[in-house]
Amino acid sequence: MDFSFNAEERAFQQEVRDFIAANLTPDLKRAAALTPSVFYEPDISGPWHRALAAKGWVAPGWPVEAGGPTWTPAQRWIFETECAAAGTPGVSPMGVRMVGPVIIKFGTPEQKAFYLPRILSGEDYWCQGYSEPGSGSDLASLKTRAVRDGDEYVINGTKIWTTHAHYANRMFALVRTGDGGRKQDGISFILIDMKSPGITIRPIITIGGDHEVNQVFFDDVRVPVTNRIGEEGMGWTYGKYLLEFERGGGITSARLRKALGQVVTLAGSDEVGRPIEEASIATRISEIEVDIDALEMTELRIMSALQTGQNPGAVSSMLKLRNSEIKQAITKLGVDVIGYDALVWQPARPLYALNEPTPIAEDELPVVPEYLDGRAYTIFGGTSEVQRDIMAKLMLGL
Amino acid sequence: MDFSFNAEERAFQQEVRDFIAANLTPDLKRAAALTPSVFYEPDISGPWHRALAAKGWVAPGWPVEAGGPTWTPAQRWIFETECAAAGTPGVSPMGVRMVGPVIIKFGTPEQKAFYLPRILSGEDYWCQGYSEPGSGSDLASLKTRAVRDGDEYVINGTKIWTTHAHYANRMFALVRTGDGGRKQDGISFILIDMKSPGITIRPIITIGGDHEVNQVFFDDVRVPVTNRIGEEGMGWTYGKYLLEFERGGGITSARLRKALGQVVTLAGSDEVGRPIEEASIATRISEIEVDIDALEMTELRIMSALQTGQNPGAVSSMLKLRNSEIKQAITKLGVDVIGYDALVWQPARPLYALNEPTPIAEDELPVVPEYLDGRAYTIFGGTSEVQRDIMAKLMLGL
Amino acid sequence: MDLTATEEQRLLRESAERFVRTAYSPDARRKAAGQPDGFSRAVWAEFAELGWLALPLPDAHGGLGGGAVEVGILAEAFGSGLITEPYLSTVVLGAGLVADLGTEQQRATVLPEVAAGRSLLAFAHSERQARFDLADIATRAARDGADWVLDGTKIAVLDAPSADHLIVSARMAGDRRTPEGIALFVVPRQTAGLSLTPYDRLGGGRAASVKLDGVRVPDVVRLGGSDDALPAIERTVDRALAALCSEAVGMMAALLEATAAYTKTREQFGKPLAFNQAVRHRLADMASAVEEGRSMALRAALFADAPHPERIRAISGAKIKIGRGARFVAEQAVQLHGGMGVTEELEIGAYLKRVITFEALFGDVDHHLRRHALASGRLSSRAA
Amino acid sequence: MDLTATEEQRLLRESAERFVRTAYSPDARRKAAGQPDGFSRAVWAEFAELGWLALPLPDAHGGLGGGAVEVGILAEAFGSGLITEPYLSTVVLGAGLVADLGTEQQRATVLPEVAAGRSLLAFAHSERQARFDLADIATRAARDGADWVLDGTKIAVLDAPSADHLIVSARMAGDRRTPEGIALFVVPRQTAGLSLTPYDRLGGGRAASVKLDGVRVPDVVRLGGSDDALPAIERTVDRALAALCSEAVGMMAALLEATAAYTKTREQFGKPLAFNQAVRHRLADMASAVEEGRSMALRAALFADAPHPERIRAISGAKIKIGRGARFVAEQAVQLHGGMGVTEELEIGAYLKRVITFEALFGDVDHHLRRHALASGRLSSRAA
Repeated sequence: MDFSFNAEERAFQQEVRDFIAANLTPDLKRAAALTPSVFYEPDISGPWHRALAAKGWVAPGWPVEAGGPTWTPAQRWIFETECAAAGTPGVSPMGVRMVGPVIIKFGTPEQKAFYLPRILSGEDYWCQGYSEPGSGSDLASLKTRAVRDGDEYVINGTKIWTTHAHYANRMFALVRTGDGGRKQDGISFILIDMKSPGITIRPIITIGGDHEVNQVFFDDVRVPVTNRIGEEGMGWTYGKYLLEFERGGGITSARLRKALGQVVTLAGSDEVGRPIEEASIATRISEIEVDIDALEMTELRIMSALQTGQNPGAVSSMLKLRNSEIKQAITKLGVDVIGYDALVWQPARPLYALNEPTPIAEDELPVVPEYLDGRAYTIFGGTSEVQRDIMAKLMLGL
Repeated sequence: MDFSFNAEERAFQQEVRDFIAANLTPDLKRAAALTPSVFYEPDISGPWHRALAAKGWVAPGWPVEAGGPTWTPAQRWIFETECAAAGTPGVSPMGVRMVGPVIIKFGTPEQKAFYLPRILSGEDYWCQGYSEPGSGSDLASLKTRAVRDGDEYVINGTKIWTTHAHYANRMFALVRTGDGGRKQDGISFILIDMKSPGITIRPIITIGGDHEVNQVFFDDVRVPVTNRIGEEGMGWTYGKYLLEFERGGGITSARLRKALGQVVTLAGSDEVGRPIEEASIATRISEIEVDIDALEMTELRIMSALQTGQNPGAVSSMLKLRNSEIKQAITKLGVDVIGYDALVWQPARPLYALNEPTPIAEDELPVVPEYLDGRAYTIFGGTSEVQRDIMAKLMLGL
Repeated sequence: MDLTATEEQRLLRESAERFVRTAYSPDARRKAAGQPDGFSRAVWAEFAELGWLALPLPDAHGGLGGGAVEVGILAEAFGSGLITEPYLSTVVLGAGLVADLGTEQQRATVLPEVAAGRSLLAFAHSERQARFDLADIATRAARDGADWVLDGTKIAVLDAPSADHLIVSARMAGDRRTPEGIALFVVPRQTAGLSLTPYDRLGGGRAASVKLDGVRVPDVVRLGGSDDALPAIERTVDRALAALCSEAVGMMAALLEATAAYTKTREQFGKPLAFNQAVRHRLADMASAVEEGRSMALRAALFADAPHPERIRAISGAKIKIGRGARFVAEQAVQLHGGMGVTEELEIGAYLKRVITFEALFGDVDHHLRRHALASGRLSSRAA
Repeated sequence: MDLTATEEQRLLRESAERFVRTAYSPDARRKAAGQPDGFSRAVWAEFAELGWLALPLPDAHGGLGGGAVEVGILAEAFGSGLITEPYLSTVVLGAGLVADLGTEQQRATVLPEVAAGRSLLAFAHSERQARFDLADIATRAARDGADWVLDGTKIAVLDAPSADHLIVSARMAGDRRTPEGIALFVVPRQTAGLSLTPYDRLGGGRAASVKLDGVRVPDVVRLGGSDDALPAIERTVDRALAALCSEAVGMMAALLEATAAYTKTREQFGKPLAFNQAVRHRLADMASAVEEGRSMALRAALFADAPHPERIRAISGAKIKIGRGARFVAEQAVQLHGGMGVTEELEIGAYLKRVITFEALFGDVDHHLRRHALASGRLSSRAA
């Protein structure tokens, strides 16, 4: 057992740091820090995406022939950790981390040739059409229907919780192309051009005041059959593959550590009225830090297992659950730390574009919206209740 | 709304205090304080029972014609509260609070005439034969069988968790006298002389080191049919009536306050190494105290509703749940307060009869056993899980 | 001993609940939230009409002489409807301070105006460096001839933008945290040197930071002519806390009701959400928190005028219990509403925001735990 | 970076797990618990045979030079079987102190005897007034010619009744809590003036209070001839904490396994207990606590010899996380076993008792939260 990085890994770490120093501008860093929502706006994530793409680093999970950087699990861990510590924006996951792997695994050569470079370059911005108003955690009950008409599907229905649909030029969606059998059958995985006639987008404002998600309506939207991934009716298989990617093996402890660090800064700054000297705040910080340490060690144990070709076991639900709980504990602590300043509600978005002076310090502005938006962490991507169901099944055989 | 007691109530309060001063001997008080188990040994509860009986106060819930003291709900609250604050032992509930009300409501005139005076006087000591090894929370699945043979039932089977079976001369039991229909049907309520041939008692030692409960075996035990309460096969009805008594309308906040007071004393005594000056201990005490205040106010609201003839609603499961949780929080705090002294395991019982010196102060002796035995509070009388099921159903209609 | 409501209390509850249910709507509240006042003057006039503004004021000055229990009954209904009108600022805090500490002349001037709905007040007390310590006042009041000159900065002044007068605390003597030497001045909002930075308040309503830059006022506006206003401030803030606790219980009950109803109808995997035992148990704990919260809010009201330390233990105890309970209920209400709970499309989030506000006002759970332990003599002020 | 076990570590784990599974039984442990030693000398001899007593000792003195990770592997297996043998007292604490602070001569005298299973040690350090403060030592060591005379009282001396030597801390200089001026003396248990009040330890094993009444020892038994032993004590206690954390993880894993198995087979209302979602979710949280505990125990082991403050943050962090987690897992294991969980008839309660012992040893969760916050520079020693 060895807790230190070897010479190659340290060299890579330095390379990442150099890259960040060269590409993370102060404006970008400030904008990232002032983002309370779960996802970053394209005008922040975009420049960062392009810088990574230029370096060949934008798609860590992809095979080399598709444009991935062939990192070891340790390198990936180093990269994520350094980015988090430096406070870089995150890259929009819908292209690189979600639809990308599906196209790589199940797409036709034509689909790969067309879509993958556009994902890498950032030319395409994707959104995900999975959830529907009636479905929630029970995704397979989806009702949006695609009816074959010659070389096209005609799509009718609606999707909800569509992150950044208002920015995206493409959507990957699960739609119903057949009936009968289990509800998981008869679902197809379709790529949709968001400029297609018949698509309307209704913004949904979160309780944090952000416009991240939308409801998308399809009214006789025509999509070429060639935009289907894989076989008709097999979409559930592809969609599940993607969900595995979405849930599993994340490296989240470093982002949590960064977020906690921001609260520690709030609590300890020279501004008057900041409560780091209160024992109850100091020990709450320690409690959360210990939770992050435990999550980090678990991630490192998984990383080591992957690195040596072992199976890390069924822990991805646990990682998701703990990450969401710790994130919420951090945002809650943030609200408590700023005391009366939590009363100040600033409705303008994005916060980093705010030019007027506010009654509270700039670094306090995202605290309450982050807490509020952060309630979603235990809901989206499978609620905590669903995660516990899965953990009982996969970790304990119950 | 009025939070103070009226003149009559204050006079009664004084009468209770005078009674306690006259009857609670220092030995009795010490023995009660050194009892870590859930129930008091008969050599402690007995003298107290007899003193109460002499005063006509032993059976508060009973109608006056059966020997009850005709107290108002407020008087009952005052009595329980004063006893708790003074640290009196509790009276064994199996006679007065459990089988007594059943006999009063469903017994024959002969049964009433025979049993009730013996309960009041303390001549009879009762135990409860409900649970069986296979039944647990699912009481109605009980299997102990009583087969009619002339004027007698012949009983075979086994009961478990029988508190003080080794002291009792009588048991009230639910036994199966018929099959078919719902499992609740075919159960009868039988009174059994514990000296009957064929009864054997196996002690079960709790993790706190106490002998409170037992397994009782019935091997062709013959009981006169006249010992049946009410109709054959209707025992479930009578048994449920008793459970309502057992669960509902308890006045437990005063006992919790007394228990917390003992921990506060431990934490604040002049003995070295006691941690009252630690902020984390002081605030934990406050947290528990606030929980007790909330429970007390809830009990008082219920008491006021009863007093004015209103329906207090379906809150008895909530009271049971909160009482058990608070009790466990107190015992846990006690263990933390005594620090290294928690390592000292004293196996002798009863603790108040211990004559040899121990490595720790006498008032620390029951702390760890109380914590351990106290795990039973969220299990017996319906687990917390069952209580929450009931709350969701009765309080919220779920 | 009788904790059931009197006939008058029952009628008050019914009328308050009816008002919230029929005359007040989320839409109206949202519309008011966009206005500079953050509330509706028309609703305020109705409050005056219904006698609610006079409710806790002394009989001698146009009041109805109600106590903390009656205010709590109103506040619980206000909470259930997320009322944004400045009842706390004007009636409980503002008028409360004047009634508690004011001279006969001051009371006669201010209180009938409040009762009639013609005067709005705000309490400008908190300062940034103080966090939740009521005695920590750095704003100075310097004597200049017959006048006082006030200098300092106040934060979190609820409803200041709409107030006709601010009641400003300032230090005549002593160092930052000295209990003695604090005075209260009733200052017209338009006074020269007094400037506001107004803002929307989380969960509805408005507030402001207030800068006092050489604000000159005559001695006659000093409440009770007192140089020792802290005890009155503490008493009044404790009454405000009791009212806030009842308001929070109203929010908790509304959230519980909405969430229980939602889990009965919303289906997942072909079954209502409430089919899941984990959901039912969560709701059981929420129901328990509501019952316990109601008990503690009642305790706070009954002890609101009790002597120290019983008063402090009841008030801080309620703030602890309801602070924890309200956060739990509101967060779980969001959680059990799933995605919809995290959007502005339901009212659930509005309640959560108001709960956050409740928690911060006049001290969070940690603050009141320390205050409770101190009042109980189990914590030295050094260790706190 | 590689946190997977090496081949040697894997073999060690397998042999330890096999030993606990096959050569050690609850019955044997219960029998040993009634003996004055509280453990089995035969088992101890096997430990020596297997090389486990030599495992962490330096190569130069008959040891195998293993580190905290290897000790953790052993300790986890010991925890899963509730081993009562005095491994912590003799090998980790006793021999650890000698190896850390002893002179070459002292190491050569003591360590090979320990490795061979011929010498048992106990660490007599804690005092009642100290609570968990390692620097708070009132026992005095007074010079008298060539000797030292020790006076004081020690509590919670684990395995003292069976120890051949006690390693006693005493103060040569300074006031009660002064970090400097503490020395360690290796004192034969039979020395005149040294008296034990032995007792059964909660969860198994034995311990004693130790009274030192004019205990006279030569200077040669003073470890390292040092008058500044506190840093070595802190290092050694941190290694002991790392081992204890691994032991607790072994207990947690055993409880999880037993409870999951029980809920699959035990039926209520015609269904296995695990049919209840509330039960499954509880077990999911228990599984999470075990995984997190295992991660933190590994972190503690990996940082056991790291410099301050990283070492303290890792060790105290593990004690916090595993302290909370073990209590949760043990209490819920009892709860989910229902009535049977509260009796001596199952082993569940024995684990709960050992968990309580684990929590108390060398500082509870509160203590380590303060220590962690202090080491992180976020809490002043005044506020702690």
